[in-house]
Amino acid sequence: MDYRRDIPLAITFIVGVIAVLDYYTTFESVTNTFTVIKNWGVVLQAFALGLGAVNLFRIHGKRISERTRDDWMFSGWLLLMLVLFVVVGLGTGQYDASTSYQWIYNSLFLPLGATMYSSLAFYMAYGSYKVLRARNFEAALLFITAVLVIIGNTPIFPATFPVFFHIREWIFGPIVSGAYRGIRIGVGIGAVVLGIRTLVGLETGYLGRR
Amino acid sequence: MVSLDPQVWIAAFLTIAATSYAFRDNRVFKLAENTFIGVAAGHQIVMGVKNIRDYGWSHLAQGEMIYIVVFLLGVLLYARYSKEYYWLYRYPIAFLVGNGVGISIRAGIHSDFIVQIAQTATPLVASDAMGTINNIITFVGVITALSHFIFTYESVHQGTLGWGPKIGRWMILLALGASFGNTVMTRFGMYQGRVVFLLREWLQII
Amino acid sequence: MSIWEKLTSIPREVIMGLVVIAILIPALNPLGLPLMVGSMSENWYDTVDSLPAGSIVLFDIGYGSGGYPSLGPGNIAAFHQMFAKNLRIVMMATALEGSMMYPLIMAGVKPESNYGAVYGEDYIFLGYIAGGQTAMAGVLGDLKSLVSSDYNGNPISGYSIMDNVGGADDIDLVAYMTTSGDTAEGWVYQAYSQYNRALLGGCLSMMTTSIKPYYDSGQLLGIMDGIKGAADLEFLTGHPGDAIVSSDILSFTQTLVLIFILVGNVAFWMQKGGGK
Amino acid sequence: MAILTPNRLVPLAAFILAWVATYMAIQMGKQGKIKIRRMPALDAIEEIVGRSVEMGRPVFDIIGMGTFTDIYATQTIAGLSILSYVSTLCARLGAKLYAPQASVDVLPVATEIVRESYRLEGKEDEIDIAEQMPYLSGTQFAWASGIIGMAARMRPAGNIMIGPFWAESMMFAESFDRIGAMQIGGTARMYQIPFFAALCDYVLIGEEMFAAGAYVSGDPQQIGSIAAQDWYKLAALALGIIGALLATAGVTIIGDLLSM
Repeated sequence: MDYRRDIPLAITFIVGVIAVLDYYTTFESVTNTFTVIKNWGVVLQAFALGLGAVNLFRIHGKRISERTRDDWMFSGWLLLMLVLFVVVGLGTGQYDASTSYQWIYNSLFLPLGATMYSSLAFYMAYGSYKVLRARNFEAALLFITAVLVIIGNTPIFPATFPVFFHIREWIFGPIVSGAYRGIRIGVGIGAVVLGIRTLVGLETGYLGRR
Repeated sequence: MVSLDPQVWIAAFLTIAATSYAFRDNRVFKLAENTFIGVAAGHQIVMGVKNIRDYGWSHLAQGEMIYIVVFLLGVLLYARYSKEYYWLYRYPIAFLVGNGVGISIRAGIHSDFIVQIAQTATPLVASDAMGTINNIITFVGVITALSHFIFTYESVHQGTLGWGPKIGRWMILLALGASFGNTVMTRFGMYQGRVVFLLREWLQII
Repeated sequence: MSIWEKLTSIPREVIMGLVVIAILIPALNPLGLPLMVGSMSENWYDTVDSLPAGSIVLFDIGYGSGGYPSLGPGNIAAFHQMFAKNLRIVMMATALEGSMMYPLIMAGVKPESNYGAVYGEDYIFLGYIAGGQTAMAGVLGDLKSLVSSDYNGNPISGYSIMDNVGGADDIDLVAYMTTSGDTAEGWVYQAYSQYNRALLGGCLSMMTTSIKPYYDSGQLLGIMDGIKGAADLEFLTGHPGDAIVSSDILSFTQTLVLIFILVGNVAFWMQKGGGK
Repeated sequence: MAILTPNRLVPLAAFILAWVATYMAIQMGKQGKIKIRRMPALDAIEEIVGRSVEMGRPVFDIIGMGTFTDIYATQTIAGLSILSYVSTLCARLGAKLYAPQASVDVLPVATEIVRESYRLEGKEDEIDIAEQMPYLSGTQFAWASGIIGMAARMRPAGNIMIGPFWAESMMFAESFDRIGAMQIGGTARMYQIPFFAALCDYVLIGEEMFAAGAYVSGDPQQIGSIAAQDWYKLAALALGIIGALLATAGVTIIGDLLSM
């Protein structure tokens, strides 16, 4: 019994089986045990939230100390921003409910998160122009429904020609429902089988180094 | 009349900085990028500590001493950074993986597999002609798309049977096109929100 | 360089500049086009409309800054309908930034002044709960064994809305809005499969195709299909907002995309067809 | 009081059968009784690594931002199998591999896999893990910008993106296309498959990625589980076809059976 590997694998198996029993049986004791596991899981996930920051301190701290790359000042700025949020968030004792934390969130995080995500619109426009080609039969299939759905989503066209609205609704009927149900069945069973291998310890990537 | 609120000015600057990348990579974008990385990690810590307080410490304060074990497991997550004791981090990760995988696949077999087959095993003929045609197209779509994902039976991909996976790939590509089309709307629907912010709250001209 | 080669190599900056223009024109002078409501949005609206007053809704703010421009307006419209129907909303957030969206959404809805709603009686916000599906299963399984204080840190026992909300059996409808696939599928697993709750899902429109099988099989009773669904809900609830404003901008920008696709392909084919 | 939760007998049976099928299939995999058909996208991986050697430009292998504890852990694992195959090819043919990382708990595993590949090829000195497998960021867009910045600097000849991807897939596909890189995209995250299908030279749709992971790794476990999944898909096909025909004839036995 190698306590470095076998005990963690046993933990994964036991916790996983309890989760499954909680779903498929009605034993009170199983449900209560899994309630404890769920409540513990929330706390552990909360602890895991700090891992990203520790990693950033290790990487960017090294960059600053070694001044290796020319952008070490950006690393300094990054850690400063990180500390700013932590100090304001924890300092007020109200965390995300404090107005000063909301102030720095709405000034810094919200515009960046909203714009980074949406600036993909430019990539979409450029991608549609440069790369979305009906180069062969298969690409043409994707191309036809893409164009018909874009037309259906452009309010000016369905407003003037209602047929475009109904074409889009129809594409989202049988075409999307049929193929995506087939894909979802395949992905669903794929995830289950690989999940089973993880629970029984055949898939141990998550344990990290040998 | 332009806004005088510093919060709006900072947000406007970062909105433009984050957009600038689409035109050309530049140092102002790099500043925005590193701000983004930093504040995101900072926010994770703030929310992590709050959750530890609300869902961990609150139990300890009520006398549930077992939560000391939970806190210990939580700290062990950080053992991964030690050369010698990295294996200790496997205990909490094993708990999270067992919980995460178990809670997901137990229902996955139900709603992603059984329910979807039951939905396929429904009458093809509907009350009206269009309904019947739609049911048949959906049915052909499910069956052929599924046959496309058979990997260990070469026979399914040969001869007349081979038309199944071939048509399946075509149906999948048609459906992917619909998804691509919807994504164009997603991106523009989001970015217009930023332009409205710049015009309405920053420059206040609409 | 032939005309066709030129047409396939318009510089990036020109393309991007045209996109900015196509956004600014309608933003500066809206057209106000009529709106055709999709069936998925109509089902969302009807599902909420069919609930008797006082029903408990568990609502997950499962998105953050990344989804705010399109899901924010939809969230506001959905809350307008729920408060107007005197439903009692227990809000939570499975997204890390969900709790930062809460003050912004409340500023848009103003439940106190618009509907006389009282925090702690008509609605409550439990804040962000880590763990994704673990948080969902935790709240639906045994809420009070997990949660003891609300977003502001006050004990939930002091709020009358939480008196008889202990888990899934006390919840009449679960609704979520999210940009994350884990959350969209996770609620189907934890709310519908495990506890057979009525479930509504709002997502980015790029996600709609892949959660549609859940809608077809009745696991999702309605879908808010991104900004288009948000505009539908704003229209149905009679609270026009940012989503309807966006429709005009979508008309211009997506027409531009269609032109780009046309130009790109025509030039591609002409070049390929010896039009050198 | 029933021991088993009502209306879940069939999913429970299907779940238990899945454990049995997985175990049996893996045994058959070990005995070499299972053969996975070869996907065209896999030939492309060798073509890409060869192309990058000829052009003297690096090749990127991006396994995405997944972790081992999220719902997409299975895709990260398949991405790691492909990474192992790609890094072996790169070590053998002498191509320069870049595999930037985004997840703190996947990073040690990925670096271990690449180091192992180079060690098996006797080329351990040709790989600089810190420079070629940097941790960029755990945040989506910082991760995307980091990759695009690296790509702009390294100007790779090929880009292999197999694993769980989110909205950044569009940015990658478009940016690498602009640099003229040959691309393979593969993900089972359904929202992102359309981009890879529209913008990449080869695409692994949905679970073709799991099959590719099993094929390249030759690991009897992965091959066995692909077979177990095929058995379930064949069962779904049979039940779906028979069920629909019977239901059309008014006999709803299959539908009723499945909701027992």
